[in-house]
Amino acid sequence: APSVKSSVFTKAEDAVLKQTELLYKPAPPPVDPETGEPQEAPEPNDGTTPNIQEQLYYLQQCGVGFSQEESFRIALAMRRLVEKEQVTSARFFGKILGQKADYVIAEATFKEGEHPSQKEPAEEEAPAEDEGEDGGEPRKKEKKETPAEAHGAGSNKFAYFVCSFAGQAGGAWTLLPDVTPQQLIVARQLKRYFTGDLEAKVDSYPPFPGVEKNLLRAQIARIVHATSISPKGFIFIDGDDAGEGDAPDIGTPFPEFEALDAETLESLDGWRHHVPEVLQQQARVEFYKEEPEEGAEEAAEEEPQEESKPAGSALSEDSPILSTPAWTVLKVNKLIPQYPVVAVRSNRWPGAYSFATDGGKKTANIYVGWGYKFTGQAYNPPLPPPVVADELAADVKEIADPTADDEQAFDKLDEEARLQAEA
Amino acid sequence: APSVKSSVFTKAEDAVLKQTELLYKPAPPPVDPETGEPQEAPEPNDGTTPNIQEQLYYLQQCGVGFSQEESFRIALAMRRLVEKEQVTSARFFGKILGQKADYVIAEATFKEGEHPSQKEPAEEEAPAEDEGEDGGEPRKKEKKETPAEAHGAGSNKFAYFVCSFAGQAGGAWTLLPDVTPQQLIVARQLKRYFTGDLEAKVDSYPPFPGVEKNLLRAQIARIVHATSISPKGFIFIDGDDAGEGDAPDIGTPFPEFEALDAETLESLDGWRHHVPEVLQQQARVEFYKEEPEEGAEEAAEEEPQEESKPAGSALSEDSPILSTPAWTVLKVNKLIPQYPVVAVRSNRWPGAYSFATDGGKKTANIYVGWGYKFTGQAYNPPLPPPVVADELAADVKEIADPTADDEQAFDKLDEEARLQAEA
Amino acid sequence: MDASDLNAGIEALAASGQTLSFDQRAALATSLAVLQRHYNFARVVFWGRVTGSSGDYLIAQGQPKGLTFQNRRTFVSDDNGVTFKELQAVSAADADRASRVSGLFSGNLAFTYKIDEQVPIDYAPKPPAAPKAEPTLEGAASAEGDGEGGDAAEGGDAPEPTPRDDEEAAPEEAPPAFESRKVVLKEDQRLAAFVNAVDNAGSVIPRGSYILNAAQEIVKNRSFEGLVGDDSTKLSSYLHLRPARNAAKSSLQRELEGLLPHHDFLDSLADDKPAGSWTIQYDASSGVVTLRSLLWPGLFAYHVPNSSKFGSVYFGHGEKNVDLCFML
Amino acid sequence: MDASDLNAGIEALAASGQTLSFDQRAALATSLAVLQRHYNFARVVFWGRVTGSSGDYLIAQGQPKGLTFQNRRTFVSDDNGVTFKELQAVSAADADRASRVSGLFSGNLAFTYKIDEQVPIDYAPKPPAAPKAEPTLEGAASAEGDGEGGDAAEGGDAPEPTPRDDEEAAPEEAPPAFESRKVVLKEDQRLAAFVNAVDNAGSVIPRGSYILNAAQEIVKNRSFEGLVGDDSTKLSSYLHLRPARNAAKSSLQRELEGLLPHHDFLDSLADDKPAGSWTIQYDASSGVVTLRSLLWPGLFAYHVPNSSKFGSVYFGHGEKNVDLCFML
Repeated sequence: APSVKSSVFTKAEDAVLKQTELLYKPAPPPVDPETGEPQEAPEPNDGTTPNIQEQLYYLQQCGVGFSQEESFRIALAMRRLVEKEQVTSARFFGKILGQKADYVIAEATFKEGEHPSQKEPAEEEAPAEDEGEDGGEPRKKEKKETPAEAHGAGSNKFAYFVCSFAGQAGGAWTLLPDVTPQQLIVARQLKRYFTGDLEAKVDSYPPFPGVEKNLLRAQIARIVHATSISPKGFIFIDGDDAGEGDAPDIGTPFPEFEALDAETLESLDGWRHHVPEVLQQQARVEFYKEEPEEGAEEAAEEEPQEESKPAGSALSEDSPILSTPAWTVLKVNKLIPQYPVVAVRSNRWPGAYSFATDGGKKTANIYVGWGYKFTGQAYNPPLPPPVVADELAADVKEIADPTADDEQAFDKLDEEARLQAEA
Repeated sequence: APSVKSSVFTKAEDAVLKQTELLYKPAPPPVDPETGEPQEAPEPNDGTTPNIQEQLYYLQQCGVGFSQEESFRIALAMRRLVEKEQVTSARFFGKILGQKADYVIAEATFKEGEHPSQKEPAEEEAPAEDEGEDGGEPRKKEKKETPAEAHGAGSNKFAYFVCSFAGQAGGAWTLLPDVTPQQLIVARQLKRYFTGDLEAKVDSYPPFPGVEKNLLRAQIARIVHATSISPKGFIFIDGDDAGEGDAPDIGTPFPEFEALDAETLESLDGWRHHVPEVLQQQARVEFYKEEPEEGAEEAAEEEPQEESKPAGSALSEDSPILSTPAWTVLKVNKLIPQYPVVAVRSNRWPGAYSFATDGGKKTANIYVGWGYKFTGQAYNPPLPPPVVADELAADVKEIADPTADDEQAFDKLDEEARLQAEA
Repeated sequence: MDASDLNAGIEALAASGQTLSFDQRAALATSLAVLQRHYNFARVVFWGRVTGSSGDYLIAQGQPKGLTFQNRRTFVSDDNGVTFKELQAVSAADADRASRVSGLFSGNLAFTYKIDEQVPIDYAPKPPAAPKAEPTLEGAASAEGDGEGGDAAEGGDAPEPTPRDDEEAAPEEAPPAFESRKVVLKEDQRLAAFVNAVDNAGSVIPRGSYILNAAQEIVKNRSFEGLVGDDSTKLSSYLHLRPARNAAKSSLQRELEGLLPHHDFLDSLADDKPAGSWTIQYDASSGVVTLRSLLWPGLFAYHVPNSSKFGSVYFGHGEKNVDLCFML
Repeated sequence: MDASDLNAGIEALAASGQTLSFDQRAALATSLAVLQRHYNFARVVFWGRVTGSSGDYLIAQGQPKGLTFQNRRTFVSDDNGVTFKELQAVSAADADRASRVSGLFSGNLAFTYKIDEQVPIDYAPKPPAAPKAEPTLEGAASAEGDGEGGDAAEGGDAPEPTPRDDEEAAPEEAPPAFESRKVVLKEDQRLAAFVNAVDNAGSVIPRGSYILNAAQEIVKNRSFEGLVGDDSTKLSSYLHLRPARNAAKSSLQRELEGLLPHHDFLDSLADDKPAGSWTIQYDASSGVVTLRSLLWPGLFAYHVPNSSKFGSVYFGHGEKNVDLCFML
């Protein structure tokens, strides 16, 4: 650490102190407000995490970052998360890189009724467009918007927490708001680097309904619904009508899961999406049935109405991105074939990786990247919509604006007139 | 790597080239001696190893060396070993440090009849003292020596291979000779650093019957029989009469083994020796019954005749070394108690470590150290045996040697006599 | 980064999400030493990793003697660092073609790309049949697609575009000035061009770590002790180790900005266009300053302030970010 | 080794069989930074790890300003590097006592050792009852054994041995000159004494990495570029960073051995007694020279030739090898 003190370093060292406090020092026991004596500390929450250090060790074997120290730090921060928040479990989603700071992200399942949105008294049930997320711009009510999914369902099945070690946070976790279809629809049209500040404004066209944390949450949803994969049979998916609600949490295989052979794991058919895609038009996971199909939403065009890839579809069914295949499967440690590790990476979402070893019994997904999609072509920002032609009133006569030539001609006439008048 | 060439570096770089060749380049296919065309390469041997990289990763969590690169290099070298030699399996024993080079050591089980000693025509069956190991000094036949155990039994149950990356070997494996009781008995009386040269002479008192590779093999035997431990129940030991022959290889738990709870694994009673001790007097594992008990060997003194700690005894039964306990059990990763790793280290053989995780289902022993025992007291080299008192012949008269005083007195008398004569 | 700093550098940059697997590190430890010895290089640099859709390339560079930008040689490994072979320099035309290929590298060095190219039509009278380079092109065209057929296209650089006369070339209304043609580019050419392009974007060094000596040679500053304090988190303290382009600043301007002739003979990252094409972060718990290029995503550099530790490496998908202006 | 070189140094030395676990590394990354900030140290050194039978100690040292051998302060952590507390300097008498304790450290800083000591009997007439230091000793004696009772013995250094008058002291035949007494030593005193003893054995530096400046101060040589070629695998190229003892060589002898006044002001490892108390190995695949002390097993040093990388660390059982002469 540098010996010459400066603002940047002082700030950074503050973060280290904070980190030490948050990660290593157990919270001091609360003090009885009356007697001033320390009370017994409340039992920490009993949430669980997968063996994150081990997962990151296997990912390191696949060439995906995280030094051993950072792996430990993340595992410890995750441990503190499930001790503090009322969640049943949490997994490490990954890291989204930002310009000024990176986001370390955890995916958690709140205990029944413990999510903030479930604890607030339910106000207006019916349309439920705006779930009270802050930072959103007031939305016009011209069209009926597709309602957001309630917490615990579809694209809001999980809660996401963000932490940053580098910044002032020093390892504290912040809950991200749930996502709305409107945010997802606009997010699909943007391509931006994150700043690293959750409250930063998103200056974009089309205007994004929210601040950076909403955009972050939207991108997480897009990544999760596109890249959550596991070895075939690992998570039980019951044919056609199974949503991801039937699946156990990733990390615990279906009890009847049997180890797969290396060839199966090394083929795209050996891997399955275990989360359905987000619907293209409604930008929800579960189709919103209240409305008949007439009122198709903004981005709804040529896509077939309400189909998306269900959970359970094989990776081999995913379409390539122009000439680039959607997924790449790599054998790791080829030289020691007795203990194979298979790495799968998404080429559509660069930074999304999965690994499997021990016949697929050990597997995890992770995302470490800039948070945007690879399209294979240059980004074309969407054009503003065509101006709606108003009907002209009968007494209005349209004339062309004078051109520079017209004006010069007029000036000339004027000048001639003046000269004539002078003459 | 250094840019200025010098003898040391050239030699070292040769080792790197050799290493590349041995570890990474598959052997070129053999050439047909008649046609000169390459033949199909023979199938590599089908030997197995435990997941060494993973074992070393857990040991790294316990603070025991090996960087990830070295772990990989060792795992790869072990892979080459079981491909090349006719062994059914091999595990990584560890590393014994030497003054000029270190020994990387593998423990292997030869296929039936494939050990060199089993392939040579059996010459003399009965006494079988000197199994034809080279380097041993010719032994006197005054006393009947305890015969060595045949390969595959007792102290010679396993074969040990040595490799050194640093030296000229560059990763090639050398089979160590089997051990004899005589070597074990002398090795117990020595305390030496290894030089790193397998053929180095051992200048010692008492004289060691062999060269450094024999001493190395003897120390390995002592370490193996003192520090091979596993969680209770991991290896099935059937009460009293089970030798280690009944136990499956370490690395594969007994099928009925059930995960142990953290407290059991963190107690000395939760860990068992799975290899019996070497007998104190015979310096064999299995008692040699041919001879009646009259002819007790060299070091046989106060110890009860033929008992040693059998396989299956708990670590808690081991006696301390003066004030130091025989074993230390440490919780690793205390901060993340959901995935505990337990480390056990021997204080009698500093450098012997074991770990267990996943309820004891994953476990391994390793030794990394100088190869000598901690006794808690300064080493006292054994004194030469007392000179045997010969019976005196009747006509010999024993007189005391003159002391300095005597001589001075005699000189004085002499001088006086001279002076008197002169006078 | 220097081969000898490989592990430290890789660890320092792992927080950005990319690392080398243990088998790659173990293999590189020996193969880079072999490379250095075989070519008698003064210095071997681990350049980085380029993602391919069927496997990755590891890239190393060797420097025969004192630093110049011309004499370095580039090597590629497609077997996780066990063996390296040299990448040949590419022509400017091929480099231009390579810049127009998009999508992941295939992971197979012999793969061939078909590239549409607008070539000026030569209306000068000429023998109508058998343009000279046609057979090679035909061979390449037939071999492409299976990805293994690069052998047919062997023989080095793709030929300079030669005119073809087919149906569309016949002038109907106004004679078109250009025609569309397919030319082929081999993956190793694309890769060499890419490495070159990133090198031109510039490996990053902290200011003062290289100096201009009296003989106007760029040499490593042996007494570089690292950047200090806030300087270490300023883009202007980091320079491109490449022939300077912005050095044409007037001496007055240089004086105003406090530039020193022997330190500031290289372009600073702060002058890179567009502004914001680099990010800089300091992580207090590892003590590392990390720089990331947003224009060449995957180009990373690090420096440990108050130390002589620094390095840069590329770990990416082999594409320039042409959308950067929309993304900031 | 410098806290900032911790990871690189630990990796370089892992081949000797000792490393830091990941939780220790992660904790040290923050706690050493906190230590540096809290005491405003110019430099924090990770000194090593001492094995205890119920847990290990991690040791760090801080240097307030320029290097002297006196002003460094030593800190110990018994919680895997999360928190550190200072070890107080010990008296020469306690250091002597500590050198006579054998066996592993207990792992509990408050543990007390009973040490048999031969003290001269003072036959001078004195008041027969209540020797002044008795209560403290009594308290310590009653507290020892449970290992937790060190508090009773608190109050700093054990008192200088004071005479006791009990039965055996009564002269019968010839009055004995010494009597046997139990004195107590706390584990933290033993530990401080041990760290001091290893420091006197000397942390190892490559020749030229520290120089004597014009003011006769020992300073880090900023332009040290590492040992070159065979020099890097010679013991004589490595020096003890401690006050020189063998420096009394005549100037003729120094000249004969080619010693330079500003480089060779420290003792070389080659002069250590007994000969053979250090081993030196070069590993080509990692490019690291490793030195290991056989007299203080667990004392390791490394240097990467042609680089300024070096460091030393102790990872051991807290005992000097008194059997060395038999073991070579």
